[in-house]
Amino acid sequence: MKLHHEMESGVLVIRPVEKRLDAAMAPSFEERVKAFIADGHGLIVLDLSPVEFVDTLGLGAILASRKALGRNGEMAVSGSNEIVADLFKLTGLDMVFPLFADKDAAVAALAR
Amino acid sequence: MKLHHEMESGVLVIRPVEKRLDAAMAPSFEERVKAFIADGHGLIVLDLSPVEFVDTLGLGAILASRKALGRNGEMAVSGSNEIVADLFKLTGLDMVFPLFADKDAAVAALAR
Amino acid sequence: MKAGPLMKTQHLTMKIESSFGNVFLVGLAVNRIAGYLAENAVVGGKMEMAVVEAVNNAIKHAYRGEPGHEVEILISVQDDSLTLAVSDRGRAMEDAYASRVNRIPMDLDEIEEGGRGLLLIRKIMDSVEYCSEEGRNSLLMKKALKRQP
Amino acid sequence: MKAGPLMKTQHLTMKIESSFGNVFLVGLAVNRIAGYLAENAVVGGKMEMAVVEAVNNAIKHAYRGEPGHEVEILISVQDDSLTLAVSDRGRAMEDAYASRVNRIPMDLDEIEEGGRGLLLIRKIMDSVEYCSEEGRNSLLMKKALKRQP
Ligand SMILES: Nc1ncnc2c1ncn2[C@@H]1O[C@H](COP(=O)(O)OP(=O)(O)O)[C@@H](O)[C@H]1O
Ligand SMILES: Nc1ncnc2c1ncn2[C@@H]1O[C@H](COP(=O)(O)OP(=O)(O)O)[C@@H](O)[C@H]1O
Repeated sequence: MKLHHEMESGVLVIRPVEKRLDAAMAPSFEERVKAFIADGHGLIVLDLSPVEFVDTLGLGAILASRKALGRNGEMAVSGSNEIVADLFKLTGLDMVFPLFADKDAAVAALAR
Repeated sequence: MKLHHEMESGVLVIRPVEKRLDAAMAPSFEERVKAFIADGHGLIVLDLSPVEFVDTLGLGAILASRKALGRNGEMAVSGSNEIVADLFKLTGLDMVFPLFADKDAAVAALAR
Repeated sequence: MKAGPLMKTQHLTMKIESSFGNVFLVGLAVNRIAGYLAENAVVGGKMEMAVVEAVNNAIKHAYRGEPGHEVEILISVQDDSLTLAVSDRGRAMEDAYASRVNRIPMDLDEIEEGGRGLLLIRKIMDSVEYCSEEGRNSLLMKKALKRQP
Repeated sequence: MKAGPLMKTQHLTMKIESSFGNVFLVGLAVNRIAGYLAENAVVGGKMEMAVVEAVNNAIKHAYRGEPGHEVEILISVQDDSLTLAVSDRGRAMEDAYASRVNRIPMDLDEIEEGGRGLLLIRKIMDSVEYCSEEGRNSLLMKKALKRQP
């Protein structure tokens, strides 16, 4: 899965280039994000603005990445469209991942 | 097929209530419009603004209605979306039916 | 519920080979059909979620992730509702799950990577049923469509 | 054209019973899939037009408008193109039409109610082929998808 990434105020911003984070994409997504974490990144914003659809296997990959980050790291999600936000809410994961309207707000919250 | 109709400046404005004017809808559409023509209506605006999709059988029904109207009548089409307008153009029928952006412009043209 | 000759039903059958790479095609198709019927894109998105979870489960569990098998999806449109049936010919769902696909949601407190597909389907749809007959397993999902008047 | 293991192809098979009332389900499905792949709603609308005309023709001509028969639609997605194949097991297309489905458009001067379906398909698609084999007739339609970079 193609991921765009950049550093902003000490926060790693990861943005999928694909329109779907689903069963077909989840394994390579998880692998890529875990590699960033292994490299020592502790503050991560996952910017889902290009993503139109996420399924529970995509969600599982996000959650597995969050776990790999551990208690000392922080991860926030930004740019989720209405239906992706609904998925977080319907599965209760909006309690685990703060959802921000845009990347800048998410970066600001983590960089504090 | 459900059709909404009203008189405006001596012009009969017919507006389908359905979202498609296709093979399934074409026969009842043609029957309804021909009944209006049999009733003596000679100036007809077909307002397609609620219609998302037309196929060549729907187009055939429009054309059959136009023929029933004869040389002394006039028929114009309004409110066709981009893809419906494309259908008229691809089949050359934009030469037979003047396409107007909205109903009021079509009525004004026929009422002159 | 109306019945009889006045009630029209339209059907579309879809089939894919059991590979995750094919599932999005089913999801997009269901999204547009449901969104069109409900005149509401969010309803389309939710029906896409439900069908994608059901097809993923058929591939992952019934066929243990093996490609080369067939998953069938039947879309039925009634005047006032949409039914999605996802069928496989693989391993049937364990009774522990099968018997409660239409009951109260599971506990959300445990945060685990898995175990969310059926829960999500149950939350999205009005009713869910699972049945196995002669080697064919089907998850039946139904949703009322409130169209704008 | 690329080939080999790097080129992925995804498939979706759809089936309807030969009744005009079912055709919109195929149209909507193709619309969304093509629009999504091309990232262009107008391309989606045009692919819907093409597949609806092909399915209508199978019902109207191959099955002479009789319900109860099967029309199959295969969607194949390659990296850079979309193929739609519409198949029936009814009466085959006459050679006069079959042999020129991929040639220059017919004369537009005559204004008649019929005779526009194949013309429209040819204008919309990059290539069109018709073949009959063992009682199965298929119209194959192909379109290159220029995705945004
Ligand atoms: N189509 C199916 N065929 C067989 N077993 C299934 C099917 N769908 C679900 N299951 C069983 O139900 C369990 C719960 O499914 P689900 O809620 O989707 O979570 P997950 O797939 O993450 O385990 C699965 O672990 C599996 O044992
Ligand atoms: N799927 C098909 N099976 C058999 N004959 C067909 C099929 N499609 C088209 N034809 C033949 O080709 C002719 C032209 O088709 P078309 O351009 O769609 O116009 P129309 O359907 O209005 O006649 C038809 O009249 C019919 O004889």
